[in-house]
Amino acid sequence: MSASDLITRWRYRLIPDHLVGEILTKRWMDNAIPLAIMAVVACVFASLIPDFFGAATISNLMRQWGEFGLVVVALTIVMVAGGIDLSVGSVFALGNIVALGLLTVAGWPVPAVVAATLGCGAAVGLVNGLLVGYLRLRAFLTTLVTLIIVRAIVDMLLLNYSVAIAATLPDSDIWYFFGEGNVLTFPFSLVVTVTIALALHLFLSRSRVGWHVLAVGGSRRSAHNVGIAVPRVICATYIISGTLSALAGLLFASRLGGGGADTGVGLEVAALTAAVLGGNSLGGGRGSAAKAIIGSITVIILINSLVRIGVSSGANSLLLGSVLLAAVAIDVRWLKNRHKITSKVYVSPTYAALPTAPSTDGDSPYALNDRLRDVGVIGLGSIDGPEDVILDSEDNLYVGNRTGDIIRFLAPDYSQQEVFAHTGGRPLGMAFARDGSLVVCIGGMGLYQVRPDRIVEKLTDETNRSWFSVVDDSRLRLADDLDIAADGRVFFSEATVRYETHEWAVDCLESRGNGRIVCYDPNTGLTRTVLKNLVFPNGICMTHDGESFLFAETWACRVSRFWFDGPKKGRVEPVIPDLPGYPDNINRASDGTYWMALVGIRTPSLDLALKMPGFRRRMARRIAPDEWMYPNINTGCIVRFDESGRILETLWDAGGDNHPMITSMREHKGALFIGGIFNNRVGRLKLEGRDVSWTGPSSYWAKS
Amino acid sequence: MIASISRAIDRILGRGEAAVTLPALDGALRPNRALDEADWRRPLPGVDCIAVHKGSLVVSAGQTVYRLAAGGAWESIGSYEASVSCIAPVDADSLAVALHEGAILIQGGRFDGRRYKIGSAKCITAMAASGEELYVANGSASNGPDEWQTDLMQCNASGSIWRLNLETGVETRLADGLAWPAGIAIAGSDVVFSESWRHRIVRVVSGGPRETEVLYADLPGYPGRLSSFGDGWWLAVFAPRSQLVEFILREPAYRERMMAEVPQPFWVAPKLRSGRSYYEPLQGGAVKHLGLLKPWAPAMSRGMCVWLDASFQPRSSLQSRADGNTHGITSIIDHAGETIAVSRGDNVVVGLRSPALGLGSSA
Amino acid sequence: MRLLKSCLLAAMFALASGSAMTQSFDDPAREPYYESLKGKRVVFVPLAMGFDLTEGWAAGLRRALEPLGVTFEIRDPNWSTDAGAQAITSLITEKPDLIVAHNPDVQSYARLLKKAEEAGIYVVQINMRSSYSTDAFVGIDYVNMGEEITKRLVSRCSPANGGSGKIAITQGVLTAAASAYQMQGISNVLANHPEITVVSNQSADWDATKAKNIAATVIQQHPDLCAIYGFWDVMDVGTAAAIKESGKDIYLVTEGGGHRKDCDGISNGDFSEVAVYSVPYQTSDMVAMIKQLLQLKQAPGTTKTTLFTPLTFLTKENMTAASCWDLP
Amino acid sequence: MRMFGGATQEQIVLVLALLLGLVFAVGLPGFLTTSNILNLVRSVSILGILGVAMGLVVIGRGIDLSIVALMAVSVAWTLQLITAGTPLPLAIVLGLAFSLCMGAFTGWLVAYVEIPAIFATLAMGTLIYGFGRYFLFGLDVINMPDAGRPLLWLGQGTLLGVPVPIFAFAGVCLLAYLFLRYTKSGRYMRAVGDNLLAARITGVPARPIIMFQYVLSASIGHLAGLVTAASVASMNTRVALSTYVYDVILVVVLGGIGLSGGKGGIRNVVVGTLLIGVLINGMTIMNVQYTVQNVIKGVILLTAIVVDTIINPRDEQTAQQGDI
Repeated sequence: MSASDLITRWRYRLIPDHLVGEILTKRWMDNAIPLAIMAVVACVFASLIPDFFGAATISNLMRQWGEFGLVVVALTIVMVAGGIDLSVGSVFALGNIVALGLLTVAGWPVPAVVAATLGCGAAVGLVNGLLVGYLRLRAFLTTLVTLIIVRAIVDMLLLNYSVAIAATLPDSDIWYFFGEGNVLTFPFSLVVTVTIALALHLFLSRSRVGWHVLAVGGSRRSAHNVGIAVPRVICATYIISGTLSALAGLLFASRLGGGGADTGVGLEVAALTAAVLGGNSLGGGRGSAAKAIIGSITVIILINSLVRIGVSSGANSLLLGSVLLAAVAIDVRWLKNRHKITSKVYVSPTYAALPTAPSTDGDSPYALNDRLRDVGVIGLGSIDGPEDVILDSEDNLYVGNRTGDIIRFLAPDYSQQEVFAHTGGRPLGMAFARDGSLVVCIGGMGLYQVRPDRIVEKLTDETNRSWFSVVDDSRLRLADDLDIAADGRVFFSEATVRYETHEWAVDCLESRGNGRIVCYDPNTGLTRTVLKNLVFPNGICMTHDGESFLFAETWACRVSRFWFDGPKKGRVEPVIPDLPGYPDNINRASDGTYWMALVGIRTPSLDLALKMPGFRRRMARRIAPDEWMYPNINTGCIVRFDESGRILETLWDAGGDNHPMITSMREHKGALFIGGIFNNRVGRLKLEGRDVSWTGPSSYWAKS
Repeated sequence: MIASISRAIDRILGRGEAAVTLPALDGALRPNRALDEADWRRPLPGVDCIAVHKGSLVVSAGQTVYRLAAGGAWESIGSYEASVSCIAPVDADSLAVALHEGAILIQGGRFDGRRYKIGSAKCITAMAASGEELYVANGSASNGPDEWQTDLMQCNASGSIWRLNLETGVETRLADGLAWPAGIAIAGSDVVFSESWRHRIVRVVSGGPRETEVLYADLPGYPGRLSSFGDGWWLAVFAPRSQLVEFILREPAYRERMMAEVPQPFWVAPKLRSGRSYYEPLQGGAVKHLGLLKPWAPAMSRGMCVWLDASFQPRSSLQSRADGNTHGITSIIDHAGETIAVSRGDNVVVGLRSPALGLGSSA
Repeated sequence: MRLLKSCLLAAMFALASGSAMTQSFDDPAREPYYESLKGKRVVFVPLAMGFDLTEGWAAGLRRALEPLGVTFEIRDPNWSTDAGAQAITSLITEKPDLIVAHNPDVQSYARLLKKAEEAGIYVVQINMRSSYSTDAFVGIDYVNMGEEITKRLVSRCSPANGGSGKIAITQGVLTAAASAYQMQGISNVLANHPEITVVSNQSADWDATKAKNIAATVIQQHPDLCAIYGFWDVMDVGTAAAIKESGKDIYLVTEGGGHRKDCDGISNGDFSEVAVYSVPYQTSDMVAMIKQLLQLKQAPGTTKTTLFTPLTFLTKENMTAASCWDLP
Repeated sequence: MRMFGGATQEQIVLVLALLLGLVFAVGLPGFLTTSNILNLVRSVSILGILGVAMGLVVIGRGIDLSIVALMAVSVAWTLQLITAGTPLPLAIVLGLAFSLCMGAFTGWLVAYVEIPAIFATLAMGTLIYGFGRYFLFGLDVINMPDAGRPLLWLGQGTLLGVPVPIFAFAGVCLLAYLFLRYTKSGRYMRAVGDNLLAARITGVPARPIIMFQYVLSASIGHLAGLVTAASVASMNTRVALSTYVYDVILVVVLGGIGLSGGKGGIRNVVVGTLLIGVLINGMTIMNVQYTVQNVIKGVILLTAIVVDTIINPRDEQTAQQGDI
């Protein structure tokens, strides 16, 4: 291996570039930028202001945030549903004045005051909701008008009652508790807001109604067409928003107790700013309580700190404006380009040098021949993509197909077919369990079994999440092939944890050890990963010693043997280190040897590319997948080998005319049944001089 | 300075010049199967170049030149010490024959038996005669006619265009530094040639030496021999461009190693016929589904002849798609109301009614 | 601009502080005087900076206090009660020696100011008192002001003196307590002057444009309007413009801090009369109070002093160059 | 207001305005006098001018919340310059230049950085005010210096007995109308507003056009500012922080220019302005208290919108997504 190759190899071994892509795919990256902005703002002002993190300061800050955050949350709910509520500021003021008025002038008891205040807010919200939700008015305009009206009403109330309010100081401890009290050292308002935010989060992310809200925001029309009561949902959001704003006003009232004329003036702007800064999109669909909180914290820090620094009012707004613009600009660009970046960096090929491929001509055991030319064809054109084929003791033939069915061809002539079971996923490897039920690996779903009475059951669809993986790899993405140990344990391969079934070629492009072998133990019901970092592990076949199995790694072009029991337990030994092609399923042959399908033959050009990861990365980025260099899976062959790895015979279909692409085969009563994942037929080849009584199930279950 | 920097950035990000883009097969070049559905097919191993000589079709194949006899049999009208690289009629009854090593022989007519050698030209890809002037395209200074893939992979541009006076034997170089000129034609007073690796058709401006003018650029394939056809021209496009190849041409490191480590037949490079061996690279779209190769599958070879109008703009085309069996058209002429194309890829000569007569036109 | 401003006010405070110095030459009071002020911290929380009153006060205080080693800061809530409250709240934790508070209304700051005093900070309120009275209040008596101005209008417009008896009132923001108190004063007077009718009592939101529109409408509705009573000189520039356009002789009384523009307004006939609560006067009052508080060293909140600013009326007749001050 | 109901709403509002006018004319002596009508129009002419500016932007599917701040600051700076001794014309030109730059910047933010218009302009408003307040002038209210007296004619002068602001309003309306109707960029603007993507695909230089909208509104705003300053001989920059811009939007949308862009024209602005004018004027005459005026104003606006929606209802299928 040349020096440059060595360097490349180590560079790709040491630097895990695939993590970048995986991190970018995390959902929380959505909040990354807003969060970062918040952090920056906080740091800047912390450095500017002495004892910014002083207990008193923080508690003041938290108290003010409590009220503001509440308003932002209120606005967020509406925005998530695709609306906007400019009246929050006025409703805030309304809540303030109503609360004060009722408490001082009318002298109501506090609970009544709270109820009444919230009632007022809800009422305004209801008006908005009716207009926007049911009459379908434009939210912006409508709430703009309600803003003006409510503001005017507030002014009138002030006019009549401000003096009276000023005159009397309410003497009620609960009342002051709202504005000044602490719940285990946290300001009351903060506690209230956090609770509500939490509730909102659960509501949006867990509850049916919450999903409806998001749906309406995502596309009002579609939501309507799928039968969601759009008007009701929208109306509800406005009512909630109104109530919360009023609540905020109440808290404000009890903190300051002043009927200031300017209460809540411009609050809607600040709140809107906060909401958008947090990453809630105007026009709905995208938003969450978390975003609201992040945004509001940023804004409150900004406003409060600017006042405290004591800059002149000009600089104040100047800074506010600039920070706003900068933040939103960054956020917008990030949102726009994030998926681009992700798609660019997610595919991250690594260095993979394959051993020199043995030749396929001359006297090589792989020498080309035409023995597959005269396979009999079953179900030509009536079956789409039988990845694996298997026969039961009654000689019936089972194959999975692309549409998620398991098709049964009935013995003896296999001209009749029926849908044995519908799985819904992509049925791949199959094996019969002792009780005669068919255990199937279903791509995209996991490990399932079809009982003889055709009932489909899930065995497992997840394994233990590995500790230091960025993406959650506990779900099974691409369960590929399986085999069953004598004690009923199912060992199955998951080809890759990074891609879906149809993206197999991308995984080849990466040629990283993305795959693993998982064991499901029906006795304990536990699923555990037994082997990791395999290069597209594919075929699995129990050896006859009952304590080990053979497995093929497709892109690594090798077959290895793993001991799960016995003295060599846990060891992996190479069986065939250098195949001329890409191994797929392995199955037992009647004479104690093994059949293996080579789904494709290695091409020199791709082998070379595998040594040049950078080249492959650029290829993946710059040209369309249809143009990528693929492993050549148009021509395959079948080999028979023994446990020592010696190749005993090879069956070719040179032109790939009669039986192109082979992914699996089963020997059954002296015949070989052949399947191919992109094929439209099942091949049957009569074998000379084989045990015509031998069947797979018997070889597994008969002797025990 | 700035330009070079931006070019460097482009290369890193795959933008601008570094972007892998191909002209779409549309309009005059809309895909069709005309070549596969030809009226007649006459197989002939190694068939390469076709011409009309003494009123009948002659083709070169290997070291021999054949005549298409009545009844459709191929009969030899001459064999040479080296493989024939191209043939061209000088006038009605004399034929110029170029050999690998660069010798040009004249058969019949005034200059019968004369033998010429143009400078160091070893790769004569096409010839065209007017009067006693023979215009010659020399594909490459370093590679022979069969090493065109190497020439492409080396991104060579050492081809040249010559004028040879058959009477005096005086040779004049009209243009050089060309990226594999593979076809040549006389349009009135001008010499027009196709420049394969730059996918374009170029005119030598008569008068000022070494001045050229691009007539049509950015063909979706590698243009080869030209022949006159009515008021327009036939252009044989002997191999398609593909995103993958274009990309690899931008990847020197890989190219170097490929040429060093991979046997030539299995290169990622355009071919006259691809998909015959499982050692050849396979592209995603070419994976057989349900036993079929999709016609639109990206392939390293395809069949294409373009009918150009008098101003060398495409008018329509005859094609054979990825799943077709008439790939690698190296030569095409129009004769007696028929269009005859030579598919070197599939070793067959096909004939069909001229599109001028309303058939095969696909625009 | 600050420089010029400073000069003027410097001249003004030469009287206040300078004189004190000259006579207390070897006076035992000097030491404690300077000591008591040195290194003290005074913070001014106005409604907002950027208009004559607050700018005047701020400049004056800075001019008077900084030479004595007092650090003088401004926290500008920019018309936001909440921001003001935030400022004071954070000040309470920062513990300056004295806060000069300019209340937006009688209630909002009340409890905070109380807290501040409990936290050991002296509080001086300026121009607008809150329902909680602190160590000192310097400012005008709005009720009295309303009464005074109304009296003058009555005497001018009552039919007895040949007036039409029709007056219009242009308030600022109705809810501003200042307006409320003045209206109180006005109604006190008008209660026993039935011959005077208020044909329009509108609020122009401190905005000259609105004021102009209102005035224009009112004037062409009541061609015989006698006088307009405006609540703020800045806003009444608009009213004046309306009057000018109507070409009628309508008596316009407005009020302000005695800034140069008032004099200009009078001299070019925009305003007929301006009720002035002199900003420099108020400033020196404040300075005096501050000095006293800082020297007495009693616990904040022990004494409550109120200094009402005398109300002066500027007219063409009594106006002199000196009667207005400048913020160039 | 909606995809094809614009005209209808315009008519509704017009009718409403006329009805109100009728009621006032009957109920209020001196309402239907020439002087009052003139006064009425004059009082809303500035609002109208701003409305036209806003209208243009909204037709281009934008919204310019910074317009008031920009007008206040640029004009205040002009006055400041005049006070500082800059010759009047130069000062005006400088002020205009300033607002054009700011407008262009806003436009750039919306068109190229792709910040939602409502938001970019919101922030720009704050920013511009802060900038002016911090760098250009110290006070909130800048008075018209004597050097600027000639300017006063713009706000207080009369032409053939009609106040100049009215002419300004009419002029702006006419120009804007012609612009939308006959110039290429005018039609482009409407196209961009109607369907940005389609416009871009058909080769309309969408981004420059969007930028242009804001430059346009900025310049018109400057004019409005000059008129304001002239009519009250001072510029109160505090208006930048007031809710004045809401009134402007109301005028526009009330007139029937849909916030979703592409619909409506200058006529709508005029109608909207008229309604507001009649309302305010009438209520001032009736000496309705300011706060009550706001309530009434709001309610009437609301009825206008509601009536429109009832007459031509939107349904879920036609409701445009994300158009708030």
